[in-house]
Amino acid sequence: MKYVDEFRDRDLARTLAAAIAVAADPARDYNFMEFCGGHTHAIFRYGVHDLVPANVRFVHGPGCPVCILPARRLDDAIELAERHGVILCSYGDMLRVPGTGRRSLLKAKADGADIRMVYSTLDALDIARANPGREVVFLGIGFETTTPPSAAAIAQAQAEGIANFSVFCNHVLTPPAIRHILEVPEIDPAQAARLDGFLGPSHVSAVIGSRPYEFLAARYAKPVVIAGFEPLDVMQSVLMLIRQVNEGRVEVENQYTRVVTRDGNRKAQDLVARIFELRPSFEWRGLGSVPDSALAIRADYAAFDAEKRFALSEKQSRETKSCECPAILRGVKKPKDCKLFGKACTPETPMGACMVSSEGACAAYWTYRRLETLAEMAAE
Amino acid sequence: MKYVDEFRDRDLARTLAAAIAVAADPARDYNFMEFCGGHTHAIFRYGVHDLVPANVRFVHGPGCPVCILPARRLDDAIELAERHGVILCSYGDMLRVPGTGRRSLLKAKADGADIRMVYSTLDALDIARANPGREVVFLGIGFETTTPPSAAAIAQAQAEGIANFSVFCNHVLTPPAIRHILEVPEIDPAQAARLDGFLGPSHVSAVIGSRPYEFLAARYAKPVVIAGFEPLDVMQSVLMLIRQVNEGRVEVENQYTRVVTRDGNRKAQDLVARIFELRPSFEWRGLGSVPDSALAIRADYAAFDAEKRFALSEKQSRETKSCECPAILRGVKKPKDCKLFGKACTPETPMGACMVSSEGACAAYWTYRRLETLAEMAAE
Amino acid sequence: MCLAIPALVTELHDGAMASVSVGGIAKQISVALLDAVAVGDYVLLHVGYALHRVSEEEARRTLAMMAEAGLLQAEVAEMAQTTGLAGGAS
Amino acid sequence: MCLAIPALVTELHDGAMASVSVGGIAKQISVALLDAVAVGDYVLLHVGYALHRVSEEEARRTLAMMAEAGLLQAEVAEMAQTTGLAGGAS
Amino acid sequence: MTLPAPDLSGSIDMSHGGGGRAMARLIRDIFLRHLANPLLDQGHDATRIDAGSGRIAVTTDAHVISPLFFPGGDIGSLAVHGTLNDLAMAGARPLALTAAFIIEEGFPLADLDRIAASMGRACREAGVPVATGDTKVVERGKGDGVFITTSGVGVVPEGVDIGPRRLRAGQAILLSGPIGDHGIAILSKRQGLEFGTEIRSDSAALHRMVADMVAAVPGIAVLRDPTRGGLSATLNELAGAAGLGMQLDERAIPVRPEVASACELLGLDPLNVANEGKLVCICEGEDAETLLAVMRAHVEGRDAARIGHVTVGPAGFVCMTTAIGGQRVVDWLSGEQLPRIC
Amino acid sequence: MTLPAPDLSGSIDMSHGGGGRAMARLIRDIFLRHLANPLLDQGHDATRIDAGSGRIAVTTDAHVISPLFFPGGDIGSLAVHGTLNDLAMAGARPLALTAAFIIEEGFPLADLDRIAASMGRACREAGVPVATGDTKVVERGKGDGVFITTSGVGVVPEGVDIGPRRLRAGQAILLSGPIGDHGIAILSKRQGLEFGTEIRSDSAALHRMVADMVAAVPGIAVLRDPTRGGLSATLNELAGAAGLGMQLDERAIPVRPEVASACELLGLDPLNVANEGKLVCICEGEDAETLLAVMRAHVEGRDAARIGHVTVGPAGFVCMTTAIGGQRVVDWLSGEQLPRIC
Ligand code: SF4
Ligand code: SF4
Ligand SMILES: [Mg+2]
Ligand SMILES: [Mg+2]
Ligand SMILES: [Mg+2]
Ligand SMILES: [Mg+2]
Ligand SMILES: [Mg+2]
Ligand SMILES: [Mg+2]
Ligand SMILES: [Mg+2]
Ligand SMILES: [Mg+2]
Ligand SMILES: [Mg+2]
Ligand SMILES: [Mg+2]
Repeated sequence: MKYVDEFRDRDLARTLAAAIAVAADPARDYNFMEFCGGHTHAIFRYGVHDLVPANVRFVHGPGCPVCILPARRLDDAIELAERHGVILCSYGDMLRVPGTGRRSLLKAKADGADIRMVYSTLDALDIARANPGREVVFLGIGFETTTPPSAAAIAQAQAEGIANFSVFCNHVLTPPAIRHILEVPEIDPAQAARLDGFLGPSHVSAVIGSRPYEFLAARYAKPVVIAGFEPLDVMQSVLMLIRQVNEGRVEVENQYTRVVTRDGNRKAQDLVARIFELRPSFEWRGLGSVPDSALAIRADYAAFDAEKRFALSEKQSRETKSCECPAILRGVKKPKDCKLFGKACTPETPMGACMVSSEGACAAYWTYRRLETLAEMAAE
Repeated sequence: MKYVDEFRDRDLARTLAAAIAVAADPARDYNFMEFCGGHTHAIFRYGVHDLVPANVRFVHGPGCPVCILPARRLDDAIELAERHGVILCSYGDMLRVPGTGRRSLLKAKADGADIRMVYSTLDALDIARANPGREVVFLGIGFETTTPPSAAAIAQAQAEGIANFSVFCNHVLTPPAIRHILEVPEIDPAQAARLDGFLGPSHVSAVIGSRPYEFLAARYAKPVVIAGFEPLDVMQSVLMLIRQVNEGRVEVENQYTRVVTRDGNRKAQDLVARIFELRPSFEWRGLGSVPDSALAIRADYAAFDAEKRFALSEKQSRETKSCECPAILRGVKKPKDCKLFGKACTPETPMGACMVSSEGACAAYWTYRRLETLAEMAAE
Repeated sequence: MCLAIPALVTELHDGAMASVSVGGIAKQISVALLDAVAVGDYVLLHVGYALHRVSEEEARRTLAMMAEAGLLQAEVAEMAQTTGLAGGAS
Repeated sequence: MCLAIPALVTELHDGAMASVSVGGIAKQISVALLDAVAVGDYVLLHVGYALHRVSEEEARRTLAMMAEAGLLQAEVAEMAQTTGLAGGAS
Repeated sequence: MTLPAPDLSGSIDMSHGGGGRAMARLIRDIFLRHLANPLLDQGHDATRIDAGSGRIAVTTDAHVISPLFFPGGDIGSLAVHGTLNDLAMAGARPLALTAAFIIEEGFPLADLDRIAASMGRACREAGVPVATGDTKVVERGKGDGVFITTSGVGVVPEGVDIGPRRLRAGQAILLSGPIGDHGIAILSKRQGLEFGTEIRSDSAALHRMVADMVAAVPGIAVLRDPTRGGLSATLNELAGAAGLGMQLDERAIPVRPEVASACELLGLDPLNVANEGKLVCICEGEDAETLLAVMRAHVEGRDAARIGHVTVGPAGFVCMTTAIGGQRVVDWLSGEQLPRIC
Repeated sequence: MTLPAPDLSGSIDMSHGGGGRAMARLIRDIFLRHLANPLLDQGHDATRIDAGSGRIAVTTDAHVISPLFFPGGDIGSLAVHGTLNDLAMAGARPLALTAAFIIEEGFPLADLDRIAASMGRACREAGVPVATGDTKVVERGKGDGVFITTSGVGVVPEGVDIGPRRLRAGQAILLSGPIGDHGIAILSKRQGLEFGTEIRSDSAALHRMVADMVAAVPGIAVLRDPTRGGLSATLNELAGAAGLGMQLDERAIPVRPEVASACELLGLDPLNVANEGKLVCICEGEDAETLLAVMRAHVEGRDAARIGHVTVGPAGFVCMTTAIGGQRVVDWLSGEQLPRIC
């Protein structure tokens, strides 16, 4: 597969591994946060760990829109399907995530709610067209990558007059989340100091460009490399970060030049700006309330806003007790630091979103590396 | 089972058979019409034929509310379920009856219509209570016996304010049908002369009493015996008819005295009169348009009248071609006179209602006596 | 037509409902179409409704007449009068 | 996050739709988020929408840099300039 | 094998059918727990059985009953009994069963547990194991709680040769007990037809009684269990296959009074109503009393009766002398059995 | 057996499952017409089979696939292949199948006919008959077109002893061809996931290839078909049962490019995707080349490959060297396989 297979080549991986081994200074540690779950997934699925020296460490960030959605929003989605009787369309990723009382959309569906997995907002629009007598709500989740397709669907619904379609908007923004990790001292005062650089989100930057991450270098003096999601992309980006650190440079570099430019996709940005506006603040699992970190549907498009169309009840939503997802999402703990990992919490009985999302750190450790993790836990 | 088993006793049957054999004059024929399918069923299921001399013949009348319902009314019922999307409740008897193009309620159900079999109008009311968001239509069929339960359901729906319940009324009356057979010359001029007497409907008379049949004796000089439905009741009634004929009496006698009185059930009659009124005329399969022979729901109860609540389309309804049901229902042909009998038409592939209703003459000949029937057909 | 069956009333309930035994089978039916139904009555049950009471005495008489079917001429006439029927023409 | 994959545009349709080939798999997608998509372009496909064009030349350059990872110091700087990025502080 | 009691508070969802660990756990916690036996414990999709030598018999039946639980049984015991009986009707000694479950999303685990427990009990009582199984889950609205398909394998003893070809005019038709119990028990639990009186299904395994019958009279011509379609379907099928007639005596056919009453109430003919623990045996007239005695020695055949005989003709027709002494044809049930008012 | 072509213009209704004549006709017109063979023609609910002597194997699988028709097969051929393969995986020579149908009210007769025809074809090609069957009809909304449960009986040749107990460290793990074709073919026809490109299911009967493999190397330790849950489920199940580990090489595992692309598109791991015409064979290292040669001589095993080996530990874990040379655990699929965006 063009632009994929080449970036999984074993010989090139060896070359990069050798270069990293040479570049990495054995006298120090390199702690790089991969903001994105996509990077986490690639690192684990391909065993990138095994090709970098032990002093090059990956710190997993909050870049999984499934993981950071708080239980309350999921409970709201279930309420839409169960109490308001809508057809709730969701990407497959959300179906197994536990809300309050570990109840997921999949369980709500088994109990009779009309919940449909879609691959695209295009399919959700088709469902709305095919069921004019029913309310169809699309559960919008995702970062800047996934937001334009939601915006396009709302624009299309308005153009066609699809009156039974709306979006329950949970779209969030990456730069404010990264800033929050570095800036808000109560999160973890030592964290900012510990991080030596960032692997920047590549598909987010396909839309917003690399420019929005320049503040990281400029204001927080953290090197950034916008990194592709294939394993060789990750390795090359690691090499680029090591070199920045070694050379004392602090720049936003772009490894993923085949897709990312500094400006991104202006057309998509404009569409998003037309349909959505900033929420003053939004609750992130792990990060708490983060100002200016999420989008809401503009008043002009209120007819397509599920939060305006349906009265959502007050809830006593609760995350699962003693789940360490919040700390893991901030990068201050690892899955092995959660005493539920591999015991009460497995992908079949997930206690937190980090275990259920394929991009979650706990799921990655479980699926691809639980041997080492369980051994470390036993040793501690 | 009390009042049932005693009336199926083999020894008493022998006694009655002997008395009939003695009473029947071998020099003449006795042609008795059993108006009711219930009698037809009892005669065949118990082999009453075999216990009476060959010159005592049973002529099957139109007393099967399933058989006489024309295709048009059934097509209307299917339209209610399919086009108007109602929950159509029907007694089991109607489900297999072919309408136009041999399409039945069962086929409409297989094709997705919401058609439910009920045992009682009480169940149809329960369905209406349980589905307040749906329209529930009860397909009312039957003679005077089955009409009071429909009336009671409408009265109950009104009292309770069950606004989503209505009745598609096809209730018909027995005396006008019998009169029609005897009176309307174009039906069959010879028919009236040929009939030597009537086995009168017993369960109809439980409601309306025996009085409404007195015109038969008084005006048409036909002996009548109101006859119970158990095989011994039928045999005793035959004996009573033979004796009337032999003695030249023309009376309305009552064999079924354990239930039937001259006046019947006044309370039921009053309720029926409150809810229903005469239709000027009604189409009967076989008899054509018969004046004053059916009931409609009074204007006071129009809210419960499916014919008023739902616009039924004009249709090109058609009975199955070359089905002899019409002539069989008038008593002028027998199933063996239909060339489809046992060939194209069997209970699995019924071409006419007489084959599908358990009370239909064709079904009775097929189910219980097709050996003799097929032999006769082959001989002719 | 009109499948109907004798049922023994075993209990009366609100809303003109009753429990009956149909040859040992318990069933809930409506007695709204009959006045003054009492426990112990036999009623004729049709599509969930009691249509009429069943007379034990008449049933006995009918069976007796069947048993003596050969000798019955006189009794037929008598029966007709008793029930106030037989208002024939002839 | 954000599973996305390179897709070759094989046909353009009305309503800003296009046929693409994803490694030999034909799929209908929306190109409403991109201007002037042409048959033969590679685009990055995410949840049914093309998000950005994929640059063949840049891909080749990236692979070449990987192959020479050991010698790359100079080129990294050059690459940063070419793409107009690397506006770092430091 | 003592496993800890699993958590049965949840309900089935699609993951239970996905082929992953959730399914493996479901099988361990419910099916293996109740059905454990050395054959099933081989842990294979296909299980080896030592059949010794001889002819083997195989059978299969899908069970789709509603309601799933009914007086006298449930879909689990029924699925075991039905398949054991089909093997027995071939004169076979059952060796093993297989069970495939199709479960609807949302089905309560506790109900599934109850059903599997009932299957396990029925298997132990019968002395026949479930040798292998399969589990599928379908979306809500694409199933009806649970469907169970059981198949069976058995060995046919030497000298036993049962089948409609063996029918001859003059043979006696025996019935192992009263008919209609199962069908009426099921109907009595259907919405709108409820009875207050409990009529119990006759669901039972007949293979032990059949083993004794076959031992006593190896030359039995036909054994058949009159299930769906009732006695009338079974006899019509046999008469049709053999090109012979049958003559029954209505008064000789046992029907429980409550079942007869329920049939009157609903306008059904007991001859068309399903049974799940009865058999029809056709044998030479001289063997009839021997076989009746063998049957009556078993609780399942306590009320066995001779109900008629095979006739030369009319070919393919089953005739019956009615209660009052008339004659009628006994036909197959037409279509589904529907309660009626006329 | 040449019956006149029946009328297939209608659709199934409840009467087709009522046990009466309509059902008998349905069976004659559709199932007997396509599946006729001497065993089925015995006309018994349970069918006798001459097994000769030796050990027999039984298996069962419920098939609930949607869509019913897919590139490379349909539920009918799949039901035959799946059960034949389960027998073959026990090293057994299949003797006979049984088939139980659960059909939804409203299902088109023509589709049923097509499915039965496909079963008949698959049976003839395989040389294995359907020995007996069963048909049930469920109400609309209580089924999903048609479900087919097939069971199978086979004879295990002397000297063959296949099972996870026979696993030993050092044994070679062979795979008969590229993985994921079936699961992706099915997904590609699901609403909202359609591909324009036709990916064909690999559904195929493997018993002939297995017979040759068993003849060449009677000491094969394990055969297993990686169906639901994919290769990862099969290997994890084996590793868990044997208390051993496994080490795979990702680059040695064949995956068709289109299947790989579809997996990328939907966020699936090909190791978790179902196959219906593939087998995993575990054998002594010295037998690996012999078995690969035997497999490659069959069209079903043309692309057979050695993909890894059994290790002492970590017990119950399947590990894999990744494409780039790293290490990962290969886990079971969690829950149902869902396409994802992240
Ligand atoms: S292992 Fe489970 S409970 Fe622990 S942090 Fe991860 S998701 Fe939460
Ligand atoms: S046999 Fe069939 S076609 Fe002929 S009259 Fe009777 S119902 Fe009509
Ligand atoms: Mg199996
Ligand atoms: Mg059976
Ligand atoms: Mg299986
Ligand atoms: Mg259902
Ligand atoms: Mg059977
Ligand atoms: Mg069977
Ligand atoms: Mg299988
Ligand atoms: Mg069967
Ligand atoms: Mg369905
Ligand atoms: Mg298998």
